[in-house]
Amino acid sequence: EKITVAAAADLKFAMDEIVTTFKSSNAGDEVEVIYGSSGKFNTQMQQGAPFDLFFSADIAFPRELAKNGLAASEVKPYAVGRIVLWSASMDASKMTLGSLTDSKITHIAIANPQHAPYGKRAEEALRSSSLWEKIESKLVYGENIANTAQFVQTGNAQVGIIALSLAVNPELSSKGGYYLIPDMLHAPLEQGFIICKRAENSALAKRFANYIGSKPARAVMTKYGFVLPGEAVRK
Amino acid sequence: MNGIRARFVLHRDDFKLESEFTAPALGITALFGPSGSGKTTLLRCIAGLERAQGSLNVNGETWQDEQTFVPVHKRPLGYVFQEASLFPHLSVRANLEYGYRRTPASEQRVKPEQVIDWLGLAHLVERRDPAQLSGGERQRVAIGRALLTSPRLLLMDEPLSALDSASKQEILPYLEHLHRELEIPVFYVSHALDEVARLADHLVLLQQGRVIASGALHETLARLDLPTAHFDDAGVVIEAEVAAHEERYHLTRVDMVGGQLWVGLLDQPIGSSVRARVLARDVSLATQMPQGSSISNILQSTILELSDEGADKVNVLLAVGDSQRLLSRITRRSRDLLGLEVGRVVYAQVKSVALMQGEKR
Amino acid sequence: MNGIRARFVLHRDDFKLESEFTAPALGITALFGPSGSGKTTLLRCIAGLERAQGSLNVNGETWQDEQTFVPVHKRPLGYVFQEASLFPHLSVRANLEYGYRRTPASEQRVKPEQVIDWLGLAHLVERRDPAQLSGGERQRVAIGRALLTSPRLLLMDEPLSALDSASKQEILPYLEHLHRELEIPVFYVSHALDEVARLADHLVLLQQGRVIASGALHETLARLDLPTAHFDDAGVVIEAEVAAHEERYHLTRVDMVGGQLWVGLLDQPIGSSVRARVLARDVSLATQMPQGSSISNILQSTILELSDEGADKVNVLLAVGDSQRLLSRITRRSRDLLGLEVGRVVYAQVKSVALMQGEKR
Amino acid sequence: MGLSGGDLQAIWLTVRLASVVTLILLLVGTPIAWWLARARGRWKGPVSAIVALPLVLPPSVLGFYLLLAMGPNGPVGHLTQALGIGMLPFTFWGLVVASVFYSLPFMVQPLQTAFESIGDRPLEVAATLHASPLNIFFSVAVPLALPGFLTAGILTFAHTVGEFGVVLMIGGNLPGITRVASVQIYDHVEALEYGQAHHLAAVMLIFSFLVLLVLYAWRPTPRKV
Amino acid sequence: MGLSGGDLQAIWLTVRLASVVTLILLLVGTPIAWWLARARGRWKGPVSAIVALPLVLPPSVLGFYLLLAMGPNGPVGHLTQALGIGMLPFTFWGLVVASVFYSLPFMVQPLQTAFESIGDRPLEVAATLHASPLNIFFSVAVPLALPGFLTAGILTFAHTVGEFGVVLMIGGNLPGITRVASVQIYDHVEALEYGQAHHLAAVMLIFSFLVLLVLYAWRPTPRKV
Ligand SMILES: Nc1ncnc2c1ncn2[C@@H]1O[C@H](COP(=O)(O)OP(=O)(O)OP(=O)(O)O)[C@@H](O)[C@H]1O
Ligand SMILES: Nc1ncnc2c1ncn2[C@@H]1O[C@H](COP(=O)(O)OP(=O)(O)OP(=O)(O)O)[C@@H](O)[C@H]1O
Ligand code: MOO
Ligand SMILES: [Mg+2]
Ligand SMILES: [Mg+2]
Repeated sequence: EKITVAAAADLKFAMDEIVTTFKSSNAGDEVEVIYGSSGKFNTQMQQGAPFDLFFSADIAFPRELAKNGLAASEVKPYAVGRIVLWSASMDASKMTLGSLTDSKITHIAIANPQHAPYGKRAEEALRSSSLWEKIESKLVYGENIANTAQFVQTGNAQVGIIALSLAVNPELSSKGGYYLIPDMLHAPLEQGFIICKRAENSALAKRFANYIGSKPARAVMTKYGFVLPGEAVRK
Repeated sequence: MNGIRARFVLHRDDFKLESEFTAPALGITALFGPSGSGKTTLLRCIAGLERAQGSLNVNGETWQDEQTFVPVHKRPLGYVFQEASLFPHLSVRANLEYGYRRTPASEQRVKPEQVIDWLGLAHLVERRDPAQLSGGERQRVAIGRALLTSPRLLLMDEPLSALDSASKQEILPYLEHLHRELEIPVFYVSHALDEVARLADHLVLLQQGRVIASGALHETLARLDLPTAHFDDAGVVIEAEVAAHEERYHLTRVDMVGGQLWVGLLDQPIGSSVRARVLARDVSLATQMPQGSSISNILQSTILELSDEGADKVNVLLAVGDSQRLLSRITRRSRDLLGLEVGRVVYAQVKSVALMQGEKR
Repeated sequence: MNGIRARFVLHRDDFKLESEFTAPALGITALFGPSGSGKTTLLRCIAGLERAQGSLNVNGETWQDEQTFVPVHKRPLGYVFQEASLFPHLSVRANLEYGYRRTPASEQRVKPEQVIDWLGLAHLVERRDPAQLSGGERQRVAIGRALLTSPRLLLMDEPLSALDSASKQEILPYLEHLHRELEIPVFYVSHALDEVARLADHLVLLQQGRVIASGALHETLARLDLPTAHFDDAGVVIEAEVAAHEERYHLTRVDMVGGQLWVGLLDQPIGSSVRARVLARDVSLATQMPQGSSISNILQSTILELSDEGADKVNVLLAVGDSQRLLSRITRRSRDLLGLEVGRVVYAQVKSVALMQGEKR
Repeated sequence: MGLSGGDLQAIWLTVRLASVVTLILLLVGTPIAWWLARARGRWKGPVSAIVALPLVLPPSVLGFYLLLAMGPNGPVGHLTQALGIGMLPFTFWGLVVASVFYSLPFMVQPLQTAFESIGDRPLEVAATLHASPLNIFFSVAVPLALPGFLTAGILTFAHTVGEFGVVLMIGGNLPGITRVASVQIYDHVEALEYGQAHHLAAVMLIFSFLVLLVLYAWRPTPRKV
Repeated sequence: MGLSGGDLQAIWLTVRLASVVTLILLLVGTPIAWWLARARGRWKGPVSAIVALPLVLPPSVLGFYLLLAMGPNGPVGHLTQALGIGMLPFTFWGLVVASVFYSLPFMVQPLQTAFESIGDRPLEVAATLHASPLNIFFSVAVPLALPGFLTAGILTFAHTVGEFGVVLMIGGNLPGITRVASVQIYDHVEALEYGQAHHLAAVMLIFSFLVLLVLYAWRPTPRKV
């Protein structure tokens, strides 16, 4: 059996690992993961995209799909995301949001708050720190969270606000370190998934959905900095 | 209904074609007129390349009238354009054979190798790029290409103007033969009166888009009231019959109404009819029979008409026998010295005769 | 060093141009040869449009040699192409003035209105789209366009072949005058011997890319060993002097070495020199002085050379006086009947004389 | 080579897609270009403009609207369902349809220019040599417009290879079905797999360069007589 | 009109970007096209291929590499910093540079075809009429290639208007600076603001259609004598 999973870009590393472990215990099954921005997946699902599961970075999207009768399961929250300040050229672990006003910082990358969940939370964090007005002119907007990370990684933006799940990746963490933005500065990045209508009768889809709630899977999610539903914030 | 009947009206910015004429079913009809008189336009109308108003009937087939408009490619005609217009993407041979291949085998009456031979194209035929041909070479290929469709009407727009006289002399006989071999009418646009006189049976004179005269060549050329009479090479065409051959001198005697002419030896049996052109300027007049002259052709004739030609010359229309006409152009001074006037009998010395071999019609 | 000295070597697939010749600093040099003999190619080499090997020196200026190659646009020449090649994006007037505008005012020796008048272009000059001109109209515009650069060397590739004889007759005098008014040498490619004889002072005969003869027109045309002697319109050119006018008959008497000729009235003072062309076929021979003939031009002459022309004709080279040459073409029969042989004195009857008005050189 | 199976699959898919699209557009675009080149009437302008429109639409937007149109509730979707073809989005043929639409101007415009520059005369000559209009088209217009065909073909093929926004929207990034090379490279980039991205991009570049080199070496220049 | 201030700003920015790019490419692309049309030597093929290469690169990939190259650690970035221009990404001029690169083939190819179809004769004639090579170019080649210029201009302008992937990568989506209409519409779509997306897309379509209509009505066909 085979399923296709649409997953938000921030899940890239975590989901890859989960799938690997899932496969090792489910030989013969195939799980194809496609990463992209949650908003686009939402649009495509509305038009009948052949996805069996949809892991959104914002639980609002699966909720809307469920409302439109496109879900074969209820909307299940699977994690809460965290945002971090990250830089490729400076030691971000020694920074705080306040450091963004530094005149040496000319460009700050965040995901587009108009439609990217991580962008929205970044904006909220900046606003509640009363920094938004001061640094708005330095902001550049990535189409999604991975795109945002690229702005920073190529050095075009000195710092960026990206997903913790990306920042813990060795590729990025080796560079400049990150500063975890306190989650009380923004609404929770509640993430949820659904089994899609077309996978109604897929046993594999159900198994995989169940596996997300399993211990090994939760361990991977935690490793990538996700806060799991029902768990307290660590820091 | 035999013959070609055409009537076209076409308005252009400054130019108005309003032509009506008939032409014989066989033979060559020359379209003759000054630059810009509408010869090309008329030819295009006949071909169907211009959608003029009017009608066109070719040997009983209606090619155009109010209801009908036979599209160009369905008209069984060959067209040699004023500019050679070879296909640049085809080799010389492929150019030649383009129309041939599109002619049903049953209607193919000439073969490529024949035409290549006629037009002296053998050394060019394997050339790849027609853009590298000289002007005359291009034009010969264009003629061959049109002939190879075995057309039932051949339209030629100054096909020989890019050719040197040697090539012309080589090609002309073929064109002469051609329309007889293929038995097709030919419309021939030319500026050169000698070409026209040599080739044509019928003449359509155009001026500013209108037909100002149309008729058999020998009649039209003998009219002193037409512009053709003022040409440098004005002259008449004579129909005659082969009477005797003098092999020793390579001469042939032809008999015509009212006299005889010596011409270069003809490869034609006694009794066959030939056509000869006599230019007005080649005809001198004498009041007494000339003696000891190298001019061997002397015709006794009667003056029918005298008409001034410019300030110093006179055109003299002569009758040889009762029906044959001859034109002579002499100086006014000679006219007065010799006292020439209508009705007077004179000796027309014909210095040279251009012969169009073979029988016409 | 005065005059034009050219030497070109150019190899093409099947064709090899290897030409060397000199031409006078003034006057018209005719490039004459059959189709494909390399006339256009030679003209292109002179213009610098082909990068041939060789050298070219025009009136002391080196346009090309081993070191030098003056680019086309820096050569003070005018070029009339074999096809009119008007600029399709320019109006007729803009075409005419294209080169004119690019000629420094100090060197402009002709004005657009002059040329428009000469070439009868007045009614065409405001036309927007040159594609709508007739073939002859296009060619006249192309000639005018080249003239308006006031060139110091004019190259013309069959400029008149698309023209009817009336237009030709109108344009020829201007071309005749032109090179004298502008005092420039002209290279003139033509198939038409009469055009060449009328216009040219110098003749370069081409055959298969080689110059087979080059020299003054009247000398070259009087040679029986060249291909030109076999042309239908073979003949000589005569230099003469205006001797008397007879207004009543609109005639002028011109005196030449060894005799005199009556020609149409000339608008030139007594004593000025003129040039006349006499075709071999227009010259008949008589052993006794002809009487009562309309032929008023009779020259006593001596037979210098006899040469068979085809099977039935003979070319006769005559001396009039000591230096003037005349060609006559008669039948072999007449030769035998009259017993003509070298050294015999005969009366040459000149039926017609084509006059090139004005003085040459 | 350093290319993963997924990369090779993506390249193969890309070549297949671009070939099919170029082929279809040759068939569809040629008559349109011919008509536009010969037309004189008042429809010429509007049709030209409509043909050029896909150029102006951002591919992502075009993709969005095509998705709407071909989706289960769109007019095209209704049609394809009624015809029993099923739904086009997220299929290879959906990509084909979208790309045909997207690349149309790249086929039509150069062809139109090429046809126009032939002029009337060769066509007239062919007509007098008994070639029917269709035959004239194939025996004269097409060979004379050959450089134009090559330009149009290259532009279309390359544009389809480089297509991204539309594909992403309408293709859904399905491996082996709609994940063409452009998307595959993008995915590598997004996943921070720069090494693989570089590899695939380099392979595409070199391959394309060689193909283009051969095509251009072979391309004739327009000919005149 | 139903357009927000942001929409209008995006449209204006798009028009400005496309105009500047078209202008620059006219200056840059014309000599390249002229050279390609006249060249006969062995460099013609490779140069043609290189000019066509941007076509093959997916815009997002091209954008990524440009981001690398123009970034503080890239060669272009070093250069611009050394020149005191600063960094190009996230600026209008960065977009311009990227778009010039991206749209180059759309300018060069149609121009090249147009120049080629002039043939040698008119240029030879002009030379014999004392026009210098440069003068020939402007007084003969350019007017005769006018339809080609229009085609090239339209393709380039439209292609820049429709550009998306590169802009997204290199622009940073800055309102008034780099947020062109294509990005703006995309943002509306992603934000599920379909109404606004439809509006802006419709306005762009209609506007483009009208502009194209005018251009095509005015476009001359190539002329022959
Ligand atoms: N499309 C057109 N629009 C306007 N005038 C035209 C058009 N085509 C031809 N003419 C004019 O019509 C007249 C006749 O042209 P046509 O080509 O028939 O002349 P022609 O007798 O063939 O002359 P030539 O011997 O010089 O070739 C010319 O004055 C020409 O300028
Ligand atoms: N680029 C070329 N490649 C090969 N052969 C050529 C090329 N250009 C011309 N020729 C050949 O060279 C010969 C001379 O051509 P050219 O055009 O000079 O002749 P021409 O004397 O002007 O003839 P015409 O009177 O017919 O115009 C011709 O046989 C022609 O086919
Ligand atoms: O939906 Mo995302 O994870 O902001 O690209
Ligand atoms: Mg004509
Ligand atoms: Mg020539």
